[in-house]
Amino acid sequence: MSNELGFTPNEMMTIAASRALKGDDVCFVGIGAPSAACNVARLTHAPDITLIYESGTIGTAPDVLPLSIGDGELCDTAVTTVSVPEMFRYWLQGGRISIGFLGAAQIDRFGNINTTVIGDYAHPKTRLPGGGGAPEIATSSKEIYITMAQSKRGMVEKIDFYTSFGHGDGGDHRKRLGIDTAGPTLLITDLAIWKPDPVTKEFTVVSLHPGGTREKVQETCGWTVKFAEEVATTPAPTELELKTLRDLQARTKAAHEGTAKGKAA
Amino acid sequence: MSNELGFTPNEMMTIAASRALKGDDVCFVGIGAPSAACNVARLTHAPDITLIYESGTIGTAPDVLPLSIGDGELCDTAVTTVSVPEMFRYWLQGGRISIGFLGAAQIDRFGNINTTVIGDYAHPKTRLPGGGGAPEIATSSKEIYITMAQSKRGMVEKIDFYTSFGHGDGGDHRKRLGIDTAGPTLLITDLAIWKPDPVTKEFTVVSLHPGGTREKVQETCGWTVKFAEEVATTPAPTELELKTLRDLQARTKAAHEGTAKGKAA
Amino acid sequence: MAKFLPLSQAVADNLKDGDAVAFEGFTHLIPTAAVHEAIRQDFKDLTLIRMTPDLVYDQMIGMGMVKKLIFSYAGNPGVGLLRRLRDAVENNWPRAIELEEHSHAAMANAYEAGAAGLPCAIFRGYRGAELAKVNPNIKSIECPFTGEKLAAVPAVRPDVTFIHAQKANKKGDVLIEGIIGIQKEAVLAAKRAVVTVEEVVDDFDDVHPNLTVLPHWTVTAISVVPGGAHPSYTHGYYIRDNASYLEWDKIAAERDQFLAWMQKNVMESKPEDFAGRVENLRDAK
Amino acid sequence: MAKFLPLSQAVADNLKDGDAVAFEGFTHLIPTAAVHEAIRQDFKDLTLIRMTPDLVYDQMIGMGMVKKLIFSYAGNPGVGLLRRLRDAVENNWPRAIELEEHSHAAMANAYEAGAAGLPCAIFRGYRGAELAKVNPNIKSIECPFTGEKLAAVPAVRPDVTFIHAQKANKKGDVLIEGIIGIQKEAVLAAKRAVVTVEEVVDDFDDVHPNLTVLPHWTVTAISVVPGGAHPSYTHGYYIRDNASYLEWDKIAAERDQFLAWMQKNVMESKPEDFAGRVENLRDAK
Repeated sequence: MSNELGFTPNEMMTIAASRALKGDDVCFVGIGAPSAACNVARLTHAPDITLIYESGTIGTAPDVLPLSIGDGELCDTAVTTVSVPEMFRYWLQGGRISIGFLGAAQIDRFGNINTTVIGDYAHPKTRLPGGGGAPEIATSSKEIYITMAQSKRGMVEKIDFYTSFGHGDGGDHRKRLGIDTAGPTLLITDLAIWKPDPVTKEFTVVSLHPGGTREKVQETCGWTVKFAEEVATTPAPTELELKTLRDLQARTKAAHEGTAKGKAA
Repeated sequence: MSNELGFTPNEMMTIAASRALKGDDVCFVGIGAPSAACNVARLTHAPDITLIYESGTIGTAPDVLPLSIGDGELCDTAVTTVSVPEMFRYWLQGGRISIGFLGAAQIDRFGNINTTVIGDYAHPKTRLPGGGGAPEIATSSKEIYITMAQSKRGMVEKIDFYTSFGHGDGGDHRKRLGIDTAGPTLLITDLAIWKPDPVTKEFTVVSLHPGGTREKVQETCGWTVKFAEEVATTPAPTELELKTLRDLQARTKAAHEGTAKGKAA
Repeated sequence: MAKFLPLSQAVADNLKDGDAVAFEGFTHLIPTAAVHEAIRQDFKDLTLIRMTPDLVYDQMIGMGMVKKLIFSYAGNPGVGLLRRLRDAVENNWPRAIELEEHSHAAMANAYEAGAAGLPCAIFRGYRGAELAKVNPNIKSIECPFTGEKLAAVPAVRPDVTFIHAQKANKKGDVLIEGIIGIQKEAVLAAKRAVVTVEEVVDDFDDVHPNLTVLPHWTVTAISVVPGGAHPSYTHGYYIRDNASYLEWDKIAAERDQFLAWMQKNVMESKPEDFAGRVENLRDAK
Repeated sequence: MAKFLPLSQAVADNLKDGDAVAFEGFTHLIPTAAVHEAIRQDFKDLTLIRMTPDLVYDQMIGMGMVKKLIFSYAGNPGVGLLRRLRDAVENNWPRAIELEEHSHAAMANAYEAGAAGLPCAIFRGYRGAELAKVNPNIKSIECPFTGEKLAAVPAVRPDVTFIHAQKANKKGDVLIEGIIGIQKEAVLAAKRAVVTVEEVVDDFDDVHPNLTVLPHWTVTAISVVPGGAHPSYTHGYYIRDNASYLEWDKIAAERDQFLAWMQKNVMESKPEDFAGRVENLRDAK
């Protein structure tokens, strides 16, 4: 599972993402890598972080990662659980979310995200699940962090559908649409940490993970990658970070697969 | 307190109003006479009636009449207590109220109500409390019942301010404004029962209370009163009705005045 | 006024071919038993409404009951895509299906507006998002005070909503607790509402006044179906059967396999079977 | 992030001359202690916001602190009129006061829109009602789907909201139960929020997940003031002092009598006095 470095690129991605979160952040958490990163942050350097899942659970502290955004564990450990309309009206639209954490099926260099269709909308090659909460998370959260494993299929020159608006065509495109939140400010992949150029808003590699190289980053990305003038090296996961993530994932795996199965779905 | 008939005009008014309510009604209850009438109905012939107070208490069954619309008793005995925005959005505007029960400072022959000002709005002779829930109760409830003691000051040719819309200028005025609820269908005073004329919508006396006469009704009303072709006599309160109302009021008086008083408001 | 009915009758009385119907549940309390009963009664040309259509919607779509889907996230939550939905959208199998697609914020606001008796909902949404270009039911209004352009969507008003809840009392009041999702709004927005419950208790005297209770006069019919949310869960009764969600991905992958599974587990099954399906899941809480 | 502060400091830190301020409470949980502290600190030119201004608003108006009142029902609930408000409106004593008057439905929707971060609220309201003619902040929009004309009002966004609640935990999360009114919306709509509570407990582990809890990061300051809602009540702690409401009608009838009462019971008093005022009201529940 882990490479010669003692950890996998996916583990590095999740841990690098967790480090970006602070104790006073209020995070709107998507399922998958975002959920793992947020909970690693909570279990290591940011115990006071507020995690919100769109099912209505506010200030939740799950012992295992939820399979869905509405697992019972989230409610059991939450400060309070509200209705879904309230979640989207008072908490997201109300401007109370500091970090919206999203994944993506397709992303472009300006952090625009597609999770709707591959191909044409009316006659898609692949029908994906759709946007869910993402279109409004992307514009109502103060900032957006994105995490995804790199691939030419996922990081593309032009996305097939604008499910969630990032920086549009770059520059001041958000501002021109009247959107006053910062949008995507961080992209963390399995190989690197990317930040938008202050002017063009194009995602630029600012740090390479241990084992990540400029070549690997370019090979797994569909556009010509820009690198910052100084590219740092992401510190390797600490023993505590790695143990926390692995313990969390082991508990999660046991919980999900161990569920005594009924006879029918 | 009671006259030679063994009951007061106010008691007759409250009891006549209570009789108009049915077990499957969902009543939005104002404070004062409406509250007493609704609870007498609940304690006599309509035990299953649903009483709603605008403080958010749904399906409440108070043992004493609340002094305000938000007394603790209302919540203690309610099926559920919701927020005030929910009350006005899901329950009133949502069309779930069968009877809105209102009082009035001034009323005209078409059931238009003023509880805002006596005199000019900008420079009033008397500043009244205002509409509260009434403007939307009057148009969102399926029907409106009004109860008030008769007086020339209260029943006027022209009200000083249209706090709540009744039948406007009469006829199809509601329909012309796009209001599809029935509006005031019943006015119960201390002297008579009034119903709107089917065509003109002018309130017309259909029943005189015992001891009430056409002359008394006209003397205490600011417009020329119309009487129905056949004017009935309101059945006198039964022993059970009178006892229920008086017991309720005695419990209420004891509860409100008996409250151990603090040193300051 | 809520009537207590066997599920088969509650479904037969309240669902019709061509209805716009919501079987709501936000991961928690998904009314699976009601969906299975609807499948057995073989309704046609339904417009299905739900924020998060998951495997029960995949099942109805795969059985050819669905003309149109109004939704905001169509996935097997935490697992992946819905394979029967994909087959319908990409290959018109077993029939073509029309999609009206929204965001969660839009759907939540549309249900809220439905419950509130309004014709539409307004919210700050869809800014820069392409759905507004492909869905003619996404419009906008201008705030008359600030001039800000806000998104508008029509209220959702189902002909009938089905939900699952923890319990009813004998009068027919219904209690929902835990992740309450959009259920209250879905019931109040609908013309008719059918609720399956785990159990019926004498009264709600021990229920806190601020919990989510639907008064009996807001509910059309109640059916007692223990385990009726499986493989979803009922907070306080049994936990989510995550393994079944993982397994569904394989069952739904092939048409024949899907049909065989439906025959065995739905067509030849009945509401009473749900109790057994959650027996091993009751240890939690 | 909630700071625990003495009430005098919480008020001094969060209220300023000229602020738009809501002291909310719908009969239940009226933040009387916070109002009295604001009176002692003698703020000026306040815009007061509240659905149901009652005797505490009468007091601030009578003390000349208020420039404008935004409201929907200004009465002594169950008793009658507010005599100090009348004197201000009818006779400009002690100063003229501007009124922005709405219906309850409008105010409730306006707070809801404030909490939801919207610039305005829409609802089916004011049809045939004359308030729409005298209040320029009542406008309308047309539903883009049905063409129906709906009322629109600007969102309420107070500079600061004060509420009273049952309790806080040590982190500063706040629990409100019983008649919850408009308090959650009033807090979330405001730039700053100050909460007085009956007590502080270690944690909310025994609190049902669906109750109304304001997380600590939505609250600016918390002050412990037992009895702080008197003569209103705190569900689970003490009952409403109905007699005090009846008595207020007499106190407020005359200017001199009012001023003397204020001097004795407010100016020469302090937050700690509230505990004693509810001692005899604690028998209930």
